[in-house]
Amino acid sequence: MENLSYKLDIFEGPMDLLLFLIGKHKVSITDIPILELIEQYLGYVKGLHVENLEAASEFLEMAARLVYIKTVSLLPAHEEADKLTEELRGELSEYLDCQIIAGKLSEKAKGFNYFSRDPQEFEENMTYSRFHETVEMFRAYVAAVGKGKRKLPPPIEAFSGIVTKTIVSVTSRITFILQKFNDSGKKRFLSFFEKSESRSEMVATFLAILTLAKAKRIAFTGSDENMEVILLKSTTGGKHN
Amino acid sequence: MNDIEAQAIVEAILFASGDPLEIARIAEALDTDIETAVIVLEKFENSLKERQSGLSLLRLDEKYQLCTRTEYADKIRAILEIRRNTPLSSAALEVLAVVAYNQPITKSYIEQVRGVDCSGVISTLSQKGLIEECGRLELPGRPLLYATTPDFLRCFCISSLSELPNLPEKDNAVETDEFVEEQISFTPEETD
Amino acid sequence: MNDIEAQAIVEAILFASGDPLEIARIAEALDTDIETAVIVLEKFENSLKERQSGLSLLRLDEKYQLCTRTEYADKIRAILEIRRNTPLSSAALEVLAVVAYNQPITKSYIEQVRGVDCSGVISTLSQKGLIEECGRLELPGRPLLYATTPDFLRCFCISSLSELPNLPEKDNAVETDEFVEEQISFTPEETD
Repeated sequence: MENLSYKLDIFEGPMDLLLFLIGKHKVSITDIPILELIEQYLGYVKGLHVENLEAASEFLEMAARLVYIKTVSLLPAHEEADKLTEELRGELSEYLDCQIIAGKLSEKAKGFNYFSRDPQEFEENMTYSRFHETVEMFRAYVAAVGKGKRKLPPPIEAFSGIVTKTIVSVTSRITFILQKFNDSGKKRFLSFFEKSESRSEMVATFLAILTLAKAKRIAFTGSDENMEVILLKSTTGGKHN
Repeated sequence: MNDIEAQAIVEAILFASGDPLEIARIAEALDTDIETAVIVLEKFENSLKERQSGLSLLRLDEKYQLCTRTEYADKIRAILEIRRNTPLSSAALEVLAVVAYNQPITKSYIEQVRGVDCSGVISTLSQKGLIEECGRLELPGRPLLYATTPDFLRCFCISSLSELPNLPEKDNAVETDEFVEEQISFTPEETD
Repeated sequence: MNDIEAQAIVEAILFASGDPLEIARIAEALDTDIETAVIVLEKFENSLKERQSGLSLLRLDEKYQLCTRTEYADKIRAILEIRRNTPLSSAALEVLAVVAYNQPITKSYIEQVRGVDCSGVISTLSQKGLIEECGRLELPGRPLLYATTPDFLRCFCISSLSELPNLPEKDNAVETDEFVEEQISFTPEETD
C-alpha cells in the first residue's frame, strides 16, 4: 500500500491516470469501453493510502464521478449515462490535447538559453506623474475585494500580541502518529510524547491518540508505563488482535 | 540620419531598455515611421549576424529585444554564477499549454481541463514571468484572467502566438508512456 | 578561438552582466590569461568605435562595463521614460487601492485580498514613487510594511488620505453596489 500511494505521484492527476489506462487499450478515446476503464481506475484508486488524503482527494473525486456514471449506466434508460460518458470523453480528449501540446512546447523550450539584461539604470526619477480621479481608488478597491463579497483578512492590529504561542493542530499530530508506525505496527504509548516541545504539542498528541482510537485506527494493550499502541488495518475496521 | 547612425540608435535603445521594446517606440526614437523602423531593425539584425556578434535580435509580437546568442548560455551562466533554470515540470508545461491556447483564461478553467488544483503552478509561472494577470472576468467573483508574456514567446523560440504548434487531430489514439508503464509494475489485484 | 569569437564572448558576457565585470572573470570566460583578455577587450573597444556602435566600453579600475554612448543619453531617456508614465494597470490600481485603504500593510495581506502574487506590482509602484516601505511588522519574519506617498495623494488629486471615498460597511455587502453607483454617479456623461 505504501508503494501504491507513492506510485500514484507519477500521475499529474486523475485525468492523467485515466489517459494512461486508456493508453493501455491502444484504442482512441472515442472507442474506449468506458465501464472497463472505470473498473481499472477504481482498482488503482482503491489502493490509495489514507496518509496521502490531500493528494488523493482529486483522485477520489474522480472515482466518485465514475462510480456515478457506472451506476446510472445500469439503469434501463441510458440517456444520462450516455451524456455523462460523452462529457468525460470530451474532457479526456481536451486534456490529451493539452498533454500533446505540453510535449511539443517542451521540445521548443530552447529559448531559456537567451539572456536578456536588466534595463540600464538612469539617475532619472521614475516618479509617476499622471493624474487620476480619486474615485478610481474606490473602484479599484472594490474590484480587488470582489465587490465586498470576498472575506477580508483580519486587520494588522488584530495580530498584535498573538504570535508568541504556537498552537499545534490535532490533525498534524495524527499524521505524526501514523508516520511513526511506518516501521512497525506497535509502539510504546509514551514514545509519542518523548520529543514533545511544548504543552500544546503534548495535548494535541494526546487528543490525536484519542481520535485515532475512536476511529478504531489504533488500539491499546498493556497498562501504565508499559502500555503499547497497536496500529489496526484501516480496511478491517475495529478488529482487535 | 544615415544607416549607421540609425542602427547605433537602435542598438543603444534596445540595450538600455533590456525588456522587449514596442516597434512604435523604436520608430519614435528614430524619428521615423514604423515601416522605416522595421527596415532599420532588419538591417541591424543582418549586421549582427554578419559580424558574428555575441548578441541576437528577437522579435516578440510587435516588440523587439536584444539578447545574447544561445551558444554562449553556458559560459554566461558559469561566469555570472547564474543557477541553471530547473526545467519546467510537466504540470507547468500543461498549464502553459492551456493558457497559451485559451488566453485570456481563468484559473478555474485551467483546473477544469487538468482536473487538479493549479494554484501553485500558476504562481510559479507568474514568478518566472511566463504568464501574467491581464484583468478580470466580468462574472460573479470577478476571477482574474491570465495570459502569456513576451518572455514566454522568447523562451519557446516563437515570435508570435500564431506560431504555436497546431492542435492535434481529434482521432489520436493515446500512447502509453513506457516509462510510466515501468513505474507502475504492480496491478490492482496484487494489492488486495 | 579566433578574434571574432573572443570578441563575441566578451560582448555577450558584458551585455548579460550589466554590472562592471572584473577582468579576471572575463579572462576566465575566454579561457585565457589576463594579458590576453586585456588585448581582446582593446580590440573589442576599437571595433565598437570603428563601426560607430551605439555602445561603448568603460574601464573602471580592473572592471569593464558595456554602456550606451553618452550622445544617446537624452534620446534613450526620452523613449524609456514613456514607460514611467504608462497608465497604471488594473492590477497596479487594485494593489494601490488595497494599500491606500489599509496602510500600513504587508505584502502578504495584499496578496490575501487579491489572491495572487503581487511582488512585481509592488516593486513597480515603489519605483513610480506611489508607495514606499515604512517599517516592519513585529511578527515572526518581520514583514515589511507599505504605505502610500505624498506623490500618491498628488496623482489622485487629494490632499490627505481622509479624502479617499468612504468604503461601505464591512457587513452590509448588499449595499455595496448601490454605494458604488452613488460614488461614481458623477460619470463623464453628466459632467460634459
